Parts: sequence; C-alpha cells; structure tokens
Amino acid sequence: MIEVSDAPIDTAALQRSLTNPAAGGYCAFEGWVRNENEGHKVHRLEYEAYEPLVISEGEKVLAEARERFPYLEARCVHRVGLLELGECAVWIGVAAPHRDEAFKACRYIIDEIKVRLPIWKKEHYASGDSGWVNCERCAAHGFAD
Amino acid sequence: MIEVSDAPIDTAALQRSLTNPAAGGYCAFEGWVRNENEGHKVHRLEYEAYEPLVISEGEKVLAEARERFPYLEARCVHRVGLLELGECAVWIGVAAPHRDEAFKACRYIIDEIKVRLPIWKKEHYASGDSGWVNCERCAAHGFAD
Amino acid sequence: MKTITVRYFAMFREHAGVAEETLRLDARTAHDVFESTRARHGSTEPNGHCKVAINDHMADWDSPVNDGDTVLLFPPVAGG
Amino acid sequence: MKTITVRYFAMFREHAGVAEETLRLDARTAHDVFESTRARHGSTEPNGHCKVAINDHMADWDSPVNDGDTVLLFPPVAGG
Repeated sequence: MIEVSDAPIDTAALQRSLTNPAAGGYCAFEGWVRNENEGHKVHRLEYEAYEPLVISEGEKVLAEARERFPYLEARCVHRVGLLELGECAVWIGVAAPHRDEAFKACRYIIDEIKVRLPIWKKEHYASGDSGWVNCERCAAHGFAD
Repeated sequence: MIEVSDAPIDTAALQRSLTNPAAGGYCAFEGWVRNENEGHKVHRLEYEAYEPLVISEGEKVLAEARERFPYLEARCVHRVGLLELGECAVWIGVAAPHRDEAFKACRYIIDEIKVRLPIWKKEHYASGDSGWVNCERCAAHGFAD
Repeated sequence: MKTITVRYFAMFREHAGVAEETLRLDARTAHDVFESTRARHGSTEPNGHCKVAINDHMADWDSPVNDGDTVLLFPPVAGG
Repeated sequence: MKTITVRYFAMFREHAGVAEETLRLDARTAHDVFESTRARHGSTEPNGHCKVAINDHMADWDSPVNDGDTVLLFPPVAGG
C-alpha cells in the first residue's frame, strides 16, 4: 500500500501494521530533510504530489518489487507540504521471510518511486531563495524530450 | 556503537539517537523471531552471546562499514535470552548523507555480525524439542577445523 | 480542433501562472499539446526529462489526444 | 604442562556439562587445547566451523597458548 500524507509520518504505527508471523527480516528506509543540497544550505523543503498517479504508479512499483523479491508485507508513505529540517519525507517498510528479500525489495521501491512517481521537491534556502529540484538522471529513465 | 540487551529493544528511542542534520537517508534492519525454520515450527528462540567479544568485534564491523560506505551515525543492538515469536532479535540503524551508503552500510553490518560475532541461537520447537542453530556457511568464512 | 484541458504541476504551474486551463487546439499527440502550451506561455524551461499523463494514466509523448481529454504535464520529478 | 582455563559456550557448554574448567595440559596451541577438551568430554560434536579466543581476543587455531591463559571455545555462530 502506498499513501500520501500532509501530516508527520507515524513510522512506529506503520511498522506495527507490517507484523507477520512468517517474517524473519524487516528493512525500513526513511528519507530525511537534510541541511544542504549541492552546496546550498537548505532551510526547509516543500513537496508537491499528484496523488492519483502517485497511488497507481506506486502500487505498480510495490507489485514489481514483490515479483522480484517475494516479500510478505510492504508499505510506503510520502509526505507533501512544507517540511522542516530532520523531518521524514518518505518512509518505506518491508517485511520478508529473510533479510535478502527485505533489503532488495526496500531498495527497489525507493529507487523506482524516486524516478517514476509525480512528486516534486522545492528547496527553500537559508538565503531566502527557493527552487524546484530537477532530476539530472531522468534522461536515463526514458523521459521524452 | 554496538550493545547487547536482555530487555526488549526500544527501536524508536534508538532511531532518535541517530538524528543528524546532514543525514538525508536512514536505513534500518530488524531480525524478527519467525514461526518456522527449515520446516520446523518454532515456538520461541533463545540467544546467548559472549558480550566482551560481541562488543569488540562489533565495533570493528561498524568501523569497516564506515570506511567502505561513509555514514554519519550507526548503532546495533542484539537481544539475548528467551524471545517470543515476532520479537526483535537484532536492530541496526544507519543514517547517511544519501540512501546508497545507508543501505549498503546497514547490509554490510548485518551480514558481518551474523557470521563473526559470538552469538548463538537455540530454537525451541512446538514439538518440545530444541536445538542450537549452526551456520552452514561458516566454512566459507575461514573457521578452522 | 479539439478541446483539451491542460494541468500544470510544480515549476510548470508557476511558469504558466495557472494550475489548469482548457484550450482549443489543433493537436494530434501529447507532444503537440506540450509544444502549444510552451508557445502560449513563452516557456524557456528545459523541455526534456518531463512526463505526461492523459486522463490520469501515464502516457507517451506520441500518445494520441482526443477531444475532451485532460493532459497532465509533469516537470522532472525530485529524483535523487 | 600449563595451567589453562577453558570456557565453553552454547552447545559446547551443554556437552561439557560445565561452563568453565581449569586444566593442566601439555598444549602448545589453541588447537591442542581444543583436542584435549574433546578427548576429555568424549565429544563427537562436529569440530569444524568453530572459533577460538584467547584472553578475550579472537585467535587462530595455531595461536600459541601460555601458562595462565583463558581459552574460549566458540561453537558455530547462529549465522543466517
């Protein structure tokens, strides 16, 4: 399941929802708002998402990950709106029988959602400036001109 | 920092201790007690550790991981004693500037501590039997005859 | 001529000054719609690395557009 | 002859029936100590895949043992 949230992500509650008696390995990833990007001091971040396609593309990503690295449970939540330094922008949790599938599925999910989901990030700098962050590697992922 | 604990692992408090303003990616791994192993229904698990060498070898593993995949913060806690199904036996958390180092350092740490640290696992089966779990792959890691 | 609703996101919305507009266009593909909006808003934004959706389904730039479609123009995603 | 304290862990402890014992042994290396304890306890446990430490430092099987050393015998770890 993938969700978009404009409230802080309750990672503990999310993790509890992945409880499964056959799970021996659990891997989680969190993206945190850090204080700089490419030399700019970041003050806060703003995320915008187009939710209908975040959900439909996100569910595809979760299904692909399950096919490649059979897991038992997985969830993903992405924040939108204004985030302060240190806040969790994206959370992914995966429970699997063994650690190998848990790690690989979690990594697959974050790598794919970063390039495929319609989510945009605007950085607000300490200088007062702001700017939308582009994906320099998108060209490698089949985006058209 | 690596620790051995005979009480349930407070993963939320541990994660908070890894807060770092330069961290953009956080990866956590948890090993959970699952309900079967190699066809045997597992009732509970018992972990025994030799703490002085868990600590000294564990700190070496954390230092090796930092050298290979420069991270900002990392901690590991391993439970000992009797654990029930679903309990967390081992927790590792890594905060890094980007997700690649976070994932790779976390994976390196769990893979190495599994084969190098003096920690033994006894499975108690639903049948009433119990048995120490051996590492079939240890031969590949330089254990002598 | 077709009636096409165009939705702009993130930097595209800021550049166009509107989130959505309905246009009468002589457009065959999603790419034609994109080029029309670029001309309309005098865009000098880089036009590479973008994605497009039609009626809430991800589409290709050469996907055909039909009268009444909603075309969503997505600038490069956050990535990284 | 050397005075060596031997500590047993997990399945080794259960097999020996003691966690620790101090022995007088004619042993040159950690391996010699291990073989003496196997003979002493009539062990048929697999002797491969084990590790050894001397005085709380990981050691090799051909590491020398000195009078007064404590040798820790580690059965295969949980792994997996």
